[in-house]
Amino acid sequence: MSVALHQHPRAHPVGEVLLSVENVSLSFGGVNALTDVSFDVREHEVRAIIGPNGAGKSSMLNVLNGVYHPQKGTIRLRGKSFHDMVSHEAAAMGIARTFQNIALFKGMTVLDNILTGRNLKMRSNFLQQALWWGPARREELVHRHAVEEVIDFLEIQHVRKTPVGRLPYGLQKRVELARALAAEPKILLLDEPMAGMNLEEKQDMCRFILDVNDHYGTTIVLIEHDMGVVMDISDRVVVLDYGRKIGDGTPEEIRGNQAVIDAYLGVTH
Amino acid sequence: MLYREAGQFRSTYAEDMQIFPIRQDRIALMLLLAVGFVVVPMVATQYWFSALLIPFLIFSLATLGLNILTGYAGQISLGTAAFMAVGAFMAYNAQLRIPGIPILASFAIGGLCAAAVGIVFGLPSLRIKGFYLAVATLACQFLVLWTINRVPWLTNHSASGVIAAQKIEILGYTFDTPASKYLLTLSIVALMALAAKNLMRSETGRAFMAVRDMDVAAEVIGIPMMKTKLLAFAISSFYCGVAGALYAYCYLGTVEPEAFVLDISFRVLFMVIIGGVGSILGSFLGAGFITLVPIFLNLGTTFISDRFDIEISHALVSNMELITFGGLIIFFLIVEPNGLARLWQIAKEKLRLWPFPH
Amino acid sequence: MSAVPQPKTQAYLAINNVEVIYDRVILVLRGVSLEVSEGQIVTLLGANGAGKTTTLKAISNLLRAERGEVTKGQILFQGERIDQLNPSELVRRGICQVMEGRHCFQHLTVEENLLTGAYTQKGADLHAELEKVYNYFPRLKERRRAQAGYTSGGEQQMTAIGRALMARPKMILLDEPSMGLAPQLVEEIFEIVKSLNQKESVSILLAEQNTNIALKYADYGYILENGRVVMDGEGKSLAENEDVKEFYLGFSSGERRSFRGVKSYRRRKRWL
Amino acid sequence: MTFFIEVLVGGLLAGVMYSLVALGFVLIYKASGVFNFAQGAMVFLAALTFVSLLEMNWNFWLALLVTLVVMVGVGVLTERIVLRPLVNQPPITLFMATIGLTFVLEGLSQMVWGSQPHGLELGIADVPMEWLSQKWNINISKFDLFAAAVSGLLVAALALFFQKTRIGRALRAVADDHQAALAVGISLQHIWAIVWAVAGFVALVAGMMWGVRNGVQYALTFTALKALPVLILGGFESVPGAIIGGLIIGASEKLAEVYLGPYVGGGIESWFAYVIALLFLLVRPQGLFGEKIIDRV
Amino acid sequence: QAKEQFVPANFYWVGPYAPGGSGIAGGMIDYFKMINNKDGGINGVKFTWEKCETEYNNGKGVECYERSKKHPPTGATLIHPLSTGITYSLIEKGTADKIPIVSIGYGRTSAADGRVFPYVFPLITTYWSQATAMIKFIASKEGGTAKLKGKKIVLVYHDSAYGKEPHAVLKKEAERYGFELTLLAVPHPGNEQQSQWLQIRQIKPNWVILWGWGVMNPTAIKAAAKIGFPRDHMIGVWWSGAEEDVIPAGSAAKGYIAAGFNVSGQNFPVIQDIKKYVYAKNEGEMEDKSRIGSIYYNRGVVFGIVTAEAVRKAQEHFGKGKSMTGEQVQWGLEHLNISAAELKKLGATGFMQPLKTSCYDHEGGGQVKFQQWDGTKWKVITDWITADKALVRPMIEEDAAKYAKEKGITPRDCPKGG
Ligand SMILES: Nc1ncnc2c1ncn2[C@@H]1O[C@H](COP(=O)(O)OP(=O)(O)OP(=O)(O)O)[C@@H](O)[C@H]1O
Ligand SMILES: Nc1ncnc2c1ncn2[C@@H]1O[C@H](COP(=O)(O)OP(=O)(O)OP(=O)(O)O)[C@@H](O)[C@H]1O
Ligand SMILES: [Mg+2]
Ligand SMILES: [Mg+2]
Repeated sequence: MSVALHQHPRAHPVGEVLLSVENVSLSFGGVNALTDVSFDVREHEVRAIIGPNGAGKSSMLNVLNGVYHPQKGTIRLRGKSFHDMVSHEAAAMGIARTFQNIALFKGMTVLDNILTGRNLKMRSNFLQQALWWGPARREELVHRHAVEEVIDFLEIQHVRKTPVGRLPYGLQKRVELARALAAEPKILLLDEPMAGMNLEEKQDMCRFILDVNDHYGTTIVLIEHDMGVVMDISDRVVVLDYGRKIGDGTPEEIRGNQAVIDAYLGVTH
Repeated sequence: MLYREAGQFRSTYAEDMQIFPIRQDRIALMLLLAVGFVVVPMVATQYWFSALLIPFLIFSLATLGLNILTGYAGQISLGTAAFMAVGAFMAYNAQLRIPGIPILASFAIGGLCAAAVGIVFGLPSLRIKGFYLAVATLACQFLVLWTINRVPWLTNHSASGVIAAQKIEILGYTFDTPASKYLLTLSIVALMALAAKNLMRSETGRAFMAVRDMDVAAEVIGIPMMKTKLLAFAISSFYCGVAGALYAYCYLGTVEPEAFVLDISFRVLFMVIIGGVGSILGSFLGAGFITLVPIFLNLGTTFISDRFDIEISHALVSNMELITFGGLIIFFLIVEPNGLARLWQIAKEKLRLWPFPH
Repeated sequence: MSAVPQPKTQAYLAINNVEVIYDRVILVLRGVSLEVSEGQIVTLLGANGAGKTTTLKAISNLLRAERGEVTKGQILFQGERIDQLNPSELVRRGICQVMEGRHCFQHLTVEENLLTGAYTQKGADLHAELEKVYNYFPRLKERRRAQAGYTSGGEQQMTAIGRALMARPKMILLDEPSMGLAPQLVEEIFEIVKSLNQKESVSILLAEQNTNIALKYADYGYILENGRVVMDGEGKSLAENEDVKEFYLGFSSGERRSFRGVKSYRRRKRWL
Repeated sequence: MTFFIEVLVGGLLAGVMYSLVALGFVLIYKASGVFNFAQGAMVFLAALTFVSLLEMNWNFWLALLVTLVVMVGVGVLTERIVLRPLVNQPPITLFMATIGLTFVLEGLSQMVWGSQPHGLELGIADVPMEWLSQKWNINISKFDLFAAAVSGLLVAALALFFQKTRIGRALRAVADDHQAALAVGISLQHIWAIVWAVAGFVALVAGMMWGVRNGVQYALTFTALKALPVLILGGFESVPGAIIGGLIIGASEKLAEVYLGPYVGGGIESWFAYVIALLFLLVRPQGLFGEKIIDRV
Repeated sequence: QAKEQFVPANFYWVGPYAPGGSGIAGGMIDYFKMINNKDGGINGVKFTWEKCETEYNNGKGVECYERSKKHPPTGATLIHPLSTGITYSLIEKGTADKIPIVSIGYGRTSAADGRVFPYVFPLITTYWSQATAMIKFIASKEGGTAKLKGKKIVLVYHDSAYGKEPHAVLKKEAERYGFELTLLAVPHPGNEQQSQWLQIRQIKPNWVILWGWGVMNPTAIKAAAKIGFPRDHMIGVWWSGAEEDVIPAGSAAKGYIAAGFNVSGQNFPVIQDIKKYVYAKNEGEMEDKSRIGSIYYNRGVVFGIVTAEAVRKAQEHFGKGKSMTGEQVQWGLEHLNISAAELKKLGATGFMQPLKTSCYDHEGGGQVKFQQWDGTKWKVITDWITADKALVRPMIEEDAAKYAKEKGITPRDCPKGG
């Protein structure tokens, strides 16, 4: 099962450390979700976080974009440290994400959902919007164009006007990705983007993730349970278990790490 | 296939983003406006104007306001009547105290004051959700009415607290007949409905809906919760405030606290739910249902007992009407839990496929 | 391709030509027929939106709650029609569903969730049952006092499966049990399924995206597409099928394809 | 000082009366996540039926029993006609359906029994206990104490029921997720019929207590309004919350009216309870004992 | 033209206000039926009516008004809105449509100034008149107005426009006679009054005036019993003085006093006539016959008498045996003169007070009787007590003038006192 890694040179080679997590600990009541975790993410890389269920992966993402505030530790973005960052501030700094349990806006259409991803770029005020006039109208058009590009890119044209609640699970995940992409993020956090997908859809999803990484140079942090996917597309992998980091390295290194095999992989794939 | 979009191509996004992208809808709306502005004034009687159409329109506006808050931004409120009261009383005071102010400006002032009150009572929504928030907004309802009863300045020191609304005059023309009041109301309601529709299909509306559907996710994609919720309260209360002013000026002709009791808040909420949560059209349908159905029921029973000369005790008739009305509400909810607007939408989808079943 | 399977005489669960419509307008299942023999593990495969969940919900009669309805066809369990029974009666008769997307009772603790699963088991020895579930999922035992709403995705999935086991079902409908579980656990879950099937002769109908593992454990499989059954066969024979290999298992000419290589992939051929 | 105590005790006892009504809301909310707008109408229907039967010279216990049967019937029918077709619908829809039910119940009660007010006496006089007022100059009514005892008993019984029994657990499960509850074999029909019947019983008790206090008339439906702040303060799902909320609201609103009212023109009771409840909510958005709203991503 | 006289019956039969609405409606309609059956109407013009449920709700009231105002043959003769709120909403509409708005014992007090409010008739007696009559009554009990000095009176009022009506008058009276007045608001609906009555216990007033509505009344009476306040020192306004207000309070209500502009009882010829000409034929409105002769029912009969007499008066002026229009009845209402002799003819001596109106004065009598609940029925304990018009009239004129100014109305010229 050998896989050729880099088939062609990447447009955006992996660069400096962009985001670093230093000694982060997070607990809820008696439960220690994260204990003293440190790792970093480099610019333009695909960074995977893996680990058994309840290891604290999602909590880690929530810390990264300010949904949870760790009791200890710091997050640095381009060297600047942040404490108690609120999530919409994180968004303003270019961090977008998707969720493990799809968090789409159920009452809205696909198009509207994706358009919300661009809210940070909207400038017109609500009075202009109420009149649908001048800047408001122009702006809606501009953003519609941008969103249509994302829609084309993710191949969801046919469901544009469908309320998201009616879509099958896999498509919903794709819409969620589209919404995150619409914000043109620097860093994209993906929480199990491929759960509940069949092989073909996973392949599509991988393609999208790689393309985003390639075209836009977006840095990607990814949680995934499908080892095939993780091994194939990530540059480096962090492994968590019971809230602690038990491994960090390239996919090859991880595959060979006995602690990881014991805690997570079980039989090799 | 009466309702078919086939053959209507939209080649630019601008076209696709029209307010009513489907031709049939556009035509229907034009027809409706024509009927509202031209045909109705020619044929309707005073009864229709002052007993049916004007209250229907005003309640539609209030429902629209609450729908922006509840339906779009997801915050249930039972303070609607209070916002209406603020609108009515502040419009009255603006007229009274600012010499020469145009009546429309007074209405706007009423609306703005209601918006300010709305923002204050919207603050708890940052922490409180769902039915808890609904009950908490009752504080607003009672506090506002209490204040109006207690501060004589607001009622211009009238003995009973009931005051007569001033004349409505715009550019020298006095709106004193029911027909003219109807036209004034209709114009205001139509314009504000248009503005609401625009607002709800642009960024603000999307932010509202995002907060409604999943506020944590909304925050994560950068929608500021506080600003969005408070804006929703402000806009919604503005609509309710203007509706309150119209209620006082164009409908009752008096400005009094008792016209804005809790009952009205509940009625407007019923209208939102029956009409369809999160739908502009639904606001109108809901207002129509709740204001007109009881009247038609009553007219119906009167007609039947007249025609067949049945002497039934009136208490029995009134109670029967109440029961029927309640029953109808339940019936419609079972047929379509998402309100009349959704029913209408399904009907359209069926029409589109007609005569094929699927 | 393949047609509707011939009705056998002794089907444990049989679905004949079922059609489902949502919201009175959206036609989702267009005549699905399938059957499960006693003691079998049958898997239902298919892309997103093919109608797997809908099929399972049609069986357990949970469609009405989503404003869907079975408009045609019939569903038989042990030879009796069950499409008019209410869900609780179905559970009492031994058909139990694990819903897609977990659906734990958020405000109940993990243990309470499990106990609720035994709702129909009046006077049963709940402790023994609980222990059995905890044996299967040790992680749940650790988190038994946590409110289910605050447990991780995988923990919720375990809770949901455990909850269904508490009802001592004769037939389990599993909707994507592997979703969101760590690879180790996926194997474990399927082992549990297999042992239930073999030791307690529970029949299983399972909808899965993870074709690989599903076909490894299943006796029989159906492939659903667009609300129709497009292919069916023994688990092994399906796994051997070239098309299935290509499109569901990710092998091209015997080699596993890298996810990185998918950029130059082939569009799947549609059966319909 | 005695006056303060009197106001305080009076308030606490008044609060207990609120709790009685709040309890009905809690039951139904807890068991189905439905905010039952019709609770006030149920109180009215129960009390009116009971008092009308009494006035037809029925035996007290027989009247009580028949009223109970009527309330159970209402509960079962509500389940059949209103709730069952609306399984798994958003809470606001169910809320609206109970509003429809309110109209039906109000119309029905007045149609059958008329809209005239009635007096109701249970043989316990609503007058101050003499030895207390003579010795300490404190007025506490015997009836108030009786009402407090009754509500205390009810609350204790219901709290136990919810915490300890299989059905109690099932009720909470239903409130969380209708569909999943169905899937584990909980029969919503039974559960709802039971809960509505119990809520009917609570309504009857509340109706009797309030009926003695104010007479049995349409205005009983307004008692619901008094229960709402209690409800949010205690938490929608909490039986003990209903009683504690009631005590807090009762005491604080009386104290406020007596000691603060004169400075601002009085009548502040109309909103004071709501403001108190609101302030509490700002600290604990789910009320004192309500279940935490779980929203995770 | 059909020989019919149409009067809308826009009352309420459901909801919290139903006891009042249904009783008054029954009395008025029964009176019309009696006139039709016994006399064949007014000079051969029979009364017709149509019921419309207002639910005591302004919007519904307006709807009912609009529905009934064009009814054949001559439109609504006059209208009894039976709600202060609806009355206010109809003042302008009625004036524009030339339909008299008759509010007997409620509505806008200052409309008694007929110069500003030509089409509004707060007949018989207003809230303000009543408040002065109450003080007179208290004074008589205390042994003269001089004795009022230093006494304490508490007004327990429904916190609404209605409850605020007497404030100004009572304050003036307090100033004049030197008694101490405390105002205690009871929030709607008034089913909880612990704190108010604990305050009263603290104040220890000599008298309590109860300005209540519906459930607020029995609750107040019970609360009074609870703190041991003597019921025979509680005086209710006439909307706190019906059987429906005391029966729910049970034995606690014994001794309670209320004002009224009509009395209860069946022993008046007019009620006997109704029984004979209507109920004997099984045409009566009231299903519960025991309510005939109750306060509300008899009040409805008063409404009927006033309506019929206004029509009769108008016919005398505009032509006997014709259906009268609203405008013509307005004249009738302004020239009412129901003297004692007239009352005797109507079989209503002692049932209601003589009534004389004018263009200038739309109120008329302004007298009040006081009655006491003896546990089973109301007992009249005073004769008609006349209001202090000298105090009230200037206040009325002041308020009316303010209204006229706001609305830009030039008051009519009326001959003073005639
Ligand atoms: N409540 C609903 N209302 C309308 N359409 C629905 C509803 N539920 C499902 N659908 C539609 O029915 C189709 C089949 O959905 P279903 O959930 O059965 O697919 P699935 O095979 O289980 O997919 P997945 O693998 O994503 O779970 C989809 O196209 C979906 O859009
Ligand atoms: N808001 C919270 N309150 C209480 N406990 C929490 C909360 N969020 C997470 N936890 C707990 O923290 C631990 C880690 O959870 P997390 O969701 O991060 O796991 P995970 O690694 O994403 O697992 P999975 O792969 O199953 O999604 C779990 O035991 C979970 O129950
Ligand atoms: Mg996770
Ligand atoms: Mg599915």
